[in-house]
Amino acid sequence: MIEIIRNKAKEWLEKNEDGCVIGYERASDGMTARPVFIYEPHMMGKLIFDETCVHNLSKYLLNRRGTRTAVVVKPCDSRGINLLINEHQLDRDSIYIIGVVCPGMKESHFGRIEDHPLSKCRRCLHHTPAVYDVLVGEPQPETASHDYSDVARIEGMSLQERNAFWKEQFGRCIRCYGCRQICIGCYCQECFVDELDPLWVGIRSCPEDNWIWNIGRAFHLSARCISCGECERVCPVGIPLMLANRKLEKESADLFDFEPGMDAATAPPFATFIKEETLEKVE
Amino acid sequence: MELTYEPRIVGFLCNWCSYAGADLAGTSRTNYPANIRIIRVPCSGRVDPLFIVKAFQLGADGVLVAGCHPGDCHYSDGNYHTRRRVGLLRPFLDYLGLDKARLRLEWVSASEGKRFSEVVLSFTDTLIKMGPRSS
Amino acid sequence: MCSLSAANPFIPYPATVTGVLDLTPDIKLFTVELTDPEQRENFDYRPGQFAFVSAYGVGEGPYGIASLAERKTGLEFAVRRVGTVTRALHELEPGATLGIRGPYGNWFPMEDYRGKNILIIGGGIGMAPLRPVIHYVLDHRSDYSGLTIVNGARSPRELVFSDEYDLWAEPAQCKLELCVDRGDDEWQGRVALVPQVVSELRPSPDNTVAIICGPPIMIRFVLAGLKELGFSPAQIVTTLEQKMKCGIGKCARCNVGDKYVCKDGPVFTFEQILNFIEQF
Amino acid sequence: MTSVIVDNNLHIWLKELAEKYILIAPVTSDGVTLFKHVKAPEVGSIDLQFLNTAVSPKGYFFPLSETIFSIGVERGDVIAPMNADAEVVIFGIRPCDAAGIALIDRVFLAEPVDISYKGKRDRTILIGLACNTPSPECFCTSVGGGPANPMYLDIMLTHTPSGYIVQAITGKGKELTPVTMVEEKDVPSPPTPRIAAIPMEGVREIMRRNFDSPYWDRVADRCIHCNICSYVCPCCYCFDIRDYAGKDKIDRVRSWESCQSAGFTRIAGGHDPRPTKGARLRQRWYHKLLYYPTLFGDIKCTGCGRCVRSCPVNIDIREIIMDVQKLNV
Repeated sequence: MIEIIRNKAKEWLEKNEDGCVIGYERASDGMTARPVFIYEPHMMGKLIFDETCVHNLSKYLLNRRGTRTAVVVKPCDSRGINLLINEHQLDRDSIYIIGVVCPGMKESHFGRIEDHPLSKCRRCLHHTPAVYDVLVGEPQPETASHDYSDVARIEGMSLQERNAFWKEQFGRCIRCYGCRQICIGCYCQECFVDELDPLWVGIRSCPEDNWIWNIGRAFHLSARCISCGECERVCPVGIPLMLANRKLEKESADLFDFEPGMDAATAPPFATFIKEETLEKVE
Repeated sequence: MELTYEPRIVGFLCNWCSYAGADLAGTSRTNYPANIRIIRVPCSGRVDPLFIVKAFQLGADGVLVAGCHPGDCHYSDGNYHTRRRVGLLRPFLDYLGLDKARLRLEWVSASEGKRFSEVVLSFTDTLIKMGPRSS
Repeated sequence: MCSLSAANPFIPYPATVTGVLDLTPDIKLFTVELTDPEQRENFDYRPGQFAFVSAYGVGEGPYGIASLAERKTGLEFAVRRVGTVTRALHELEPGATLGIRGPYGNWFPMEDYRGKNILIIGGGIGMAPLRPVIHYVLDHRSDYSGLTIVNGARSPRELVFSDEYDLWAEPAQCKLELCVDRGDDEWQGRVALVPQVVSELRPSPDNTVAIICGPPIMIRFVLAGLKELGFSPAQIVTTLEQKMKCGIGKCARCNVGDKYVCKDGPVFTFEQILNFIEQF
Repeated sequence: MTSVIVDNNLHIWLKELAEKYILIAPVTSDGVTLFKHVKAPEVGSIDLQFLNTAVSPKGYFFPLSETIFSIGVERGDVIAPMNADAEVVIFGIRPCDAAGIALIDRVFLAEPVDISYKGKRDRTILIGLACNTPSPECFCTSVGGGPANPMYLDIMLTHTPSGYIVQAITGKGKELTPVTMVEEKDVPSPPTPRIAAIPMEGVREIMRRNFDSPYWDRVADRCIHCNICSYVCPCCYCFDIRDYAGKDKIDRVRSWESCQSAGFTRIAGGHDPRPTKGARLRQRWYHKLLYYPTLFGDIKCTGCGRCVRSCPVNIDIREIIMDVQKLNV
């Protein structure tokens, strides 16, 4: 598999001399993966692909707008590319997508690979990339239905319990904005949290400000989050951000019958509407 | 002596229908509770979900978003978008521990002064029954 | 409370705006007096130093002090409307209260320049921190040799301190050269960029110190021109502007390499700047 | 003979500390270990097996955000923040984190003294816990520290099978030592754990010469310029100051900020001396490995390895140091 990735990337880079290949290489712990940018075809031997390639590399395409880039993507990451194309952020023609059929990733940390899959992979539906120029691996059948047992557990709590649960979780937030920086859907020129006038959130770390920051972040990604789970992975204090994102995913699937990033053409729910929708339906 | 709880409602009213409706309620001397503080917006579609969340953060007990009836939007489709946004925000806030009954979306036309006062009255009643928000 | 405000370096002195003058369409000159007479007396500063001005509720920012302490005019700050704090300051009228902390930073060593020709080159609001230097030289005129001022702006309306030009350029005191990038119907002076004017004037580097301040692009070209005329980097002095939050060497933001503009600067010679590891 | 406190007595001592002081100690929940305020009945929840906390304890001196002072809206009077006088005990701080605080001291305690920081510093006692099991990302021994380095602590504890060896380092520490609970026993110190060494030779000189190397932009390719590295760091101290207007008073608030964030050096009007990820990343490493050492002599890094562990894209300071030595201009 890795040979196919290397060969395809090399072929492409030889044809696009000013281009760049974004893939995975071995991290400094000698066991997990990290992103790598390759500018020279002979360096392609650095590329790896294994169960520690958790990063969503499509985010980097935003930094490379206007240049030619090849990128290695897993199925979840590929949906990010569709999202960005749909939102007019990327030019499909300038990117070469090496889509990899995903075996599921293992939970890994620096210097340590766990024996169990990442939680996002346990619940993953799509094992074949939604968009690609070259597909590596045999297309795999989709998992039939969503498993929202994690969301259901929170829904099953009382209102007070939910309030307390999220207060505790968001209370840990140190406002490092790692979740935002890693997120493919977060590319605003000026994030609402950085705006001074009006001051929506500001720099204070207090329960109220942490609350509005985390809600604002999640809701800006409603019907846009492609479930790559990167926000949760990078959070240095372990806030279960996907648990919030997945509620929105579940609701927008119910209300609008929409799954973000599955193609680049379908109008997202907040860009369209159905006149006949009744308020009861959305209530 | 019993302390009465007076909930605070922030009302985002669209300029063309609901604000005019509220105005009509006023000029025709229809009573409605003074619990609502009205913010006039050009269209209910202008109401960024952040406005709503910010109102709650700053201590609102309830938020009312009111716009033209579907089909009557001055800008033709602003209220359809609002319906979707509020429709998704309500279950989300509920999930985070903020009762969805504290966020209401209502259609009030310029001629529905009476309806406006009824909406505010019933919302205030609901909020009084629910009591103050747990912090 | 009093002792605390003396001990906490972040707490500004209360102050009142005593005058507001429109210098250009987007630059105002504020005159500010510290409220407490003792604090006012003790607030001693030199040409080139800066202070933080607080518009409470919006924030604070560092501004070069545009006045000369010895003239006892009160503190003067030229503020260009560019961001949230400056916008708030621009709304202040005489009588408004604000906060001042400082003075911070080093200064132009005017004593060291005695007996020399002084060449002052400023662009836009870059003239503001140079104004106390001009005032100082004018007030100690016999201590210095020639005084040449080149003051440029994008347009005539944007030339700062225009109401003072007559005072500066009183016969034999000073040679004042004004220039603008674009003239207008009434403008009869030079239409040229500051570096061009400097090159045309051909100031002699002999016994001269050049003090310059302006946008980075202007500084770059002026520097090249002066070098060509034979100025050594040690004879050229400037004052740097960097984003700052504390002014007292703690917030780790205004550094250029290992130099902190707030503590080690803002006044540097180009000899020092050339040794900086980082560009500013 | 060494002073030893057995596990049971340690528990009793912790309870006493929690009753008398604000006790801050490592607690693990949801898989994340953080320093938390632990009350007397909860001392059982203190995690004594932890490797190190996710975020350094610097926030107890230099908080994530704090009101420096307020201004009354009506009278314009200065309102000083509530000065807590309760003494704080940080229990279980690792030697690397104590060293981190000492590095911040040099800046915040320099004239003019940051009184808010100093106040917290003066009323806090540090009880350290030596590392018997370092993490794979640790490298304290390469930057002048060590897993059992008692410097900068008031009391040092070392875990052994027969209890915790207690060493009072400072006067404050001697006073706090629970004499009645300590036994004099012949307990050998556990073997010092081995930590891989990073060659540090000539780094400063090479960095001075390689400021303009394309290397910095290349490393920054994968950087997502989040603030994680600076926020988990025990000795990063950049901050921001902003105003918050309330109804009755205006708060002037200081908060952590990171040199990695996009607008860090951008001035109003738009000019930014560090407009690229590469320039900002370089600033971080240069501050740690060149600028701070030039000013104070020591490297501004304690080898705690948090940035290595927490970086979402594996930007590893040890690798940078080794790469730098290969640059040669």
